[in-house]
Amino acid sequence: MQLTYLEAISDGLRCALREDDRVFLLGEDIGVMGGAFKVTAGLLDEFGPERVIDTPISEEMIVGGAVGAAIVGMRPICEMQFADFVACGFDQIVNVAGKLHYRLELAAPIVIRLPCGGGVSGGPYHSANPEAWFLHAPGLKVVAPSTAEDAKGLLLAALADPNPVIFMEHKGLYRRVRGEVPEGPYETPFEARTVRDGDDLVVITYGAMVHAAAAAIEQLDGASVRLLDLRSLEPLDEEAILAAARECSKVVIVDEANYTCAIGAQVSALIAERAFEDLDGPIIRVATPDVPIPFAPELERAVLPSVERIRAAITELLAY
Amino acid sequence: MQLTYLEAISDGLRCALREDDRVFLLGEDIGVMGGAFKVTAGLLDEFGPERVIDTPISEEMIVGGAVGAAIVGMRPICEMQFADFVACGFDQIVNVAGKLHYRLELAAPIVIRLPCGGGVSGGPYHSANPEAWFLHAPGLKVVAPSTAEDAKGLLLAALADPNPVIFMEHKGLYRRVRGEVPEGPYETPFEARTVRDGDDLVVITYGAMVHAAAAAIEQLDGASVRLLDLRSLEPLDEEAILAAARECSKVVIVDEANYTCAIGAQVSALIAERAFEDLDGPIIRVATPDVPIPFAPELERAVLPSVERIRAAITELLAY
Amino acid sequence: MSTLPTTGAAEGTREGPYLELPDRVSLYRFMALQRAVEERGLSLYKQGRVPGSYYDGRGQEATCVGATYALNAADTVCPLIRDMGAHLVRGTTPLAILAHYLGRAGGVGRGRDGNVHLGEASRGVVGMTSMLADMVVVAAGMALAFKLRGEPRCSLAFFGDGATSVGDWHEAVNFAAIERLPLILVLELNGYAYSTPSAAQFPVHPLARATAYGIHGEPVDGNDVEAVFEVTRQARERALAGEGPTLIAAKTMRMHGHGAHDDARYVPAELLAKWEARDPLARQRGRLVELGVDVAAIDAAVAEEVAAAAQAALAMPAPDAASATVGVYAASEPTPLGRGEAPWSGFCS
Amino acid sequence: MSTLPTTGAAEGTREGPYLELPDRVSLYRFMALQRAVEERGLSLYKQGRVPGSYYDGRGQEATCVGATYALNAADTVCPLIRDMGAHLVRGTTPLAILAHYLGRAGGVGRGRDGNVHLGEASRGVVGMTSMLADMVVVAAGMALAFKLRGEPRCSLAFFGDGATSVGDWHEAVNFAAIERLPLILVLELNGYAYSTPSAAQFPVHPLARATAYGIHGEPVDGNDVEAVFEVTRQARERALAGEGPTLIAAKTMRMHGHGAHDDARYVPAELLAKWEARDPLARQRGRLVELGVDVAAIDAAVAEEVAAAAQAALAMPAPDAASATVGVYAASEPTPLGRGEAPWSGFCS
Ligand SMILES: Cc1ncc(C[n+]2csc(CCOP(=O)(O)OP(=O)(O)O)c2C)c(N)n1
Ligand SMILES: Cc1ncc(C[n+]2csc(CCOP(=O)(O)OP(=O)(O)O)c2C)c(N)n1
Ligand SMILES: [Mg+2]
Ligand SMILES: [Mg+2]
Repeated sequence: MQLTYLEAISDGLRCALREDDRVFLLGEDIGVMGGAFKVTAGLLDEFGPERVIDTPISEEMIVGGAVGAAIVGMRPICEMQFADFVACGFDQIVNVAGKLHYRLELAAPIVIRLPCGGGVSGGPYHSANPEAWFLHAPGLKVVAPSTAEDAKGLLLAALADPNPVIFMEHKGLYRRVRGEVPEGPYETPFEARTVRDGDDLVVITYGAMVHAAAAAIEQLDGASVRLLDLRSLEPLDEEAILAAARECSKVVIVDEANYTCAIGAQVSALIAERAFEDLDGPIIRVATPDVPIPFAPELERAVLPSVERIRAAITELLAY
Repeated sequence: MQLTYLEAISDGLRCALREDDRVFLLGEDIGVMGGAFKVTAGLLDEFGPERVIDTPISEEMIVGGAVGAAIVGMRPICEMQFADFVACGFDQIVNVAGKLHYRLELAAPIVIRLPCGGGVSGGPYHSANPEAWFLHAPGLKVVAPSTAEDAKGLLLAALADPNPVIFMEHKGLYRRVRGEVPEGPYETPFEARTVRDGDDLVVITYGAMVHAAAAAIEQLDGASVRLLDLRSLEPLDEEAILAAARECSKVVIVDEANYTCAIGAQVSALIAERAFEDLDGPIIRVATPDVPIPFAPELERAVLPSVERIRAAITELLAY
Repeated sequence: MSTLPTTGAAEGTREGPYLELPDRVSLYRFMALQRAVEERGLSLYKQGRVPGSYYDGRGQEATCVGATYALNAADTVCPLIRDMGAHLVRGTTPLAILAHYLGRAGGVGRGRDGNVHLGEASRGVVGMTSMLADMVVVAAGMALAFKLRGEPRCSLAFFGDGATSVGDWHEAVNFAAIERLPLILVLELNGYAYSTPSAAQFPVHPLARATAYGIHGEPVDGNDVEAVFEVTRQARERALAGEGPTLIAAKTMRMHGHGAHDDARYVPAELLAKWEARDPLARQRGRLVELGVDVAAIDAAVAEEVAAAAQAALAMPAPDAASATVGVYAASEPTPLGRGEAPWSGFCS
Repeated sequence: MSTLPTTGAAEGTREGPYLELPDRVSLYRFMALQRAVEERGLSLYKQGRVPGSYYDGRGQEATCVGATYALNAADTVCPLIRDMGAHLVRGTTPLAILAHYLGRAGGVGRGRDGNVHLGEASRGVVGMTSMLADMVVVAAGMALAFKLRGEPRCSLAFFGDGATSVGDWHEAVNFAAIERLPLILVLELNGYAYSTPSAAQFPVHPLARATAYGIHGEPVDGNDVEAVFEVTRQARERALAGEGPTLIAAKTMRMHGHGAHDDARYVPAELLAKWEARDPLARQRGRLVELGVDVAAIDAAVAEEVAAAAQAALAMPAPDAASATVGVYAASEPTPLGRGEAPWSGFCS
């Protein structure tokens, strides 16, 4: 079936709620309202208020409550109304959920959905890409789909995973991206995907930047540029990254997240350590500078990695 | 005067409280108790309960309260009892303090002291090195002294800075490191420091790992190995890093923090992008793997970067 | 502490009835201004000229205007989503607000932040973050500074019923109660937090928490601007007398959806009808008409002012893209907020 | 929901006096065991054999033992710093605890966590994080699952007076109150949070918060193990009857410093003397002696058990360094905590 990215996530949630009675949803305004973005629209009607639970505005409680329910056998899916609010539930994620298995041999199979990303004039508090915080904290998995098919498949794989998984769903893709999505349950592996092949240079990215990078590559003529969509940031598909770097010898990495200590830095460092000999040029990063995401479109466009900036980086590196 | 690292911090606090009546301290058990590590011992007696304020166990309140006081003209210094608890005050740091100036042209000159680091059998909740979280969040400065002199000088410089500064003070250095510390107020610039010169290879690190790296270098014979102590992680002294990488052509980066998305990744990526042509080998990272810090000495030693691991990395790279 | 403000506080106490006719007119005018500015913003939003999303405080004007009007120039304010009237009382102009909505360089937020995220530091106002309850903590911190310096100032934070569920709210109120800080807490009990009814935010009327924290609690009709003024004025007196925080629970109703994107079909029509009849502007208009005030003239002046402001705002340039990365850090010694030099408050100036 | 436990709950209700003689003896024995284990741990610590820092619950044994004893096998417990007795009641052995202190592979924490950070999942116990109030939230989440599945189980969280200041505490209690979750909240009012006296944690007795959250509040002498048992038993009945959470405020005293490194000179000597006279073990011992129980024999048995456990613990190997990075992630479908198969609780087995 043809679904938008948003519909694919909704479909994944519906699938999960139908298939497994341990699954329930926990979040703010996810019931009658269907969530700020309507991702959970209709689910209250189908599954009732015991499986689609509207909470008070209490992010620590949402996350920690999910952990508690998970360790006694449930499979909660939490929604942060915007990814930005995850800072308010931070402690329960990094200190409770992330460390549980290592310390206590207790697993917390929870999924935390973070509607993330910029490009919608959300301003400093509704545009976050906070994945790096969770990549730096041990014990958490982090996935970030770029397509409708992967959105559903990664969500269901996240749910099947016995660990806490942060699910980065990009608001900017909700209605902009659409594609063929299999009916019923299926799982997308936590591995990178080659979006297009090529061997002069590889662009490594994930989430909404996959589309920006694809557009940038389209505009080049002649060059054989590979595009790698990481899909999963933790586990990080190091093999796929290193293989691409070795085969292409030139690497551009794109993050929508703020520059410093983003996953792009980690990917670059990985390549600089393990594929150094095969490199034919510097590893180039394109990222949002270390600035809160401004509201006005003119300013926001100036900070988010654009098709033009990505293209310029590719062109320059190809010429190196 | 000869002071321990801990005494140097105490002296810095005393200096600040004496010099500037806008300065006050905010934290848990910092009064009568003098803090969990006695860093603030004696300050309540000298300055009274209005300048050394014991708060309830409320980390968001400590940070956000400091921001509030700062924007009306005070100069608060917050203490987290252990760096680990900063996760409980996370939102106020990243969303209030960090974004204030960009959004509102309001400055929040606060200092947040984080007693950090492992090596003392603190276990998963008393060993954190969380600096990367704050490096990834815009608007915060982060410093991490390795010596007694820098501990006092960076503290006073942090206090003089009109921005929120995260001050990483390493518990393991408190009583282990001692040195000559100037009397009275002085400021250490937010710049890297060359601890020892060399041109075959440079080890880049900060905090407690400066001492581990120095010990590793001591054990080598013959090789000319430079040691760069970053001291400030934000601002990051990119010039000093790039100059060292270019001059030495081989780079080992050491983080005590967990591996993924640590500042070491950022430094590596910076070099891989901007000093690529001068590199004579892969950029090697030594870091704590992505694991909560275990309690038992046998386990903790196995995860923290040791003198041996650092030496092995240097030796291997020198031989490259 | 020589660098601290000494002006602007404590005076402004009058004998007898606090609100004289010009005040009562002002209160009405600020409410009318809020409604007109927000209506204009909404229509600009519907025309597609306002980026992002759009929120207003329709029906809640009395709470933010009445409470802010009771403050002194040197006091500080943390408005929230529904409190555009607070900015207006403090002197932020309709032009600056409309330009802010539009994301223009000359707007309050200089294009960096939009919709209800605004605040002019020079007027003692701290622009809200989105994270609800953040600002209650910041307000407590300001109050702490006032107490430590012995200044006759207080800080005031507005927040919704939903915000009371956030942990930060508790940490701030508990600390402020322990320290008996000069803090005024204005709870806007508007029945909903987004789509979530108040009953799903707290099982007991939150005024009961005042008792549990040992602070003064005060219910008030949040749609009566003069009543809100009066309880806030008293709260301020208590704050300055060292009696600690007051929790004012202003009963009101959010008459629009959470934002312009929200049709609020989850709100029963009868409830809206009931509250429509309690419109805060109508109530104050009634009082003024009885006193012989030419309210129509005020309305006309307000409409004209806002229309002109909208024109001027639309003519303003967008922010310069090159400025997008400037100013993440402060470069020099900051100017503390709200030095109390300017008599911007309608009442205690 | 076919995969869920069906055993172990609801039964265990007796007519008449709940505590029969064997129970009363058990309560004493668990308290004596806690004290003996913790004293042994302390002396090992002073000998330099326990890494890191060291904490005990001296003087507070009655609260954790009495409350945990009132739980059923299928219920879950989140102990905190002073609650070693809770682990013992659930069946964790002195050997496993002493080996845990020592950081041995065979200790509860397998060397990964130390001192009071422990909990055996198989016994329905969740080991505490350090971040105070974290576990109150987790306990609420477990209670939510029990309610959703209609299971006759409850969860119980212990916490100190200091922990009530953390925002998470408020978020958890508010949510549990709204949802009327089967949750028992045991507040250990021991006068201090580290060096900070209770009066600096809350301006009003925190039991007042029960009213503000609309939950049942119950003060109890935290040094009377039978009294604590009884209020917890009643709280459990309310929880299972759908009446929601109970906040039990157990008045007690921390008789040692916060940790072994803390000489607690900030605690007045008279206060300690007063509470020394109210020692919970002495109180229960008195009752048993009156009933003709040979308490000295129990004490001797406990001493012997703990001495043997210490010997055995010291003989255990350190964890294998190669295991340090193993198990950050779970590899397979987890076993839910506390399935209720084992009759570990002294009372409601
Ligand atoms: C910590 C946090 N979580 C979630 C949100 C998303 N959010 C924005 S407004 C809102 C409802 C606010 O309700 P209330 O506090 O009652 O204010 P009102 O809108 O009624 O004025 C929510 C959930 C937020 N802003 N902050
Ligand atoms: C969120 C958080 N902040 C700070 C600490 C450091 N800390 C450990 S125990 C303690 C005092 C605890 O007091 P209380 O809750 O009363 O428990 P008690 O020790 O009296 O049993 C503090 C401040 C912590 N564990 N968690
Ligand atoms: Mg509301
Ligand atoms: Mg206590």
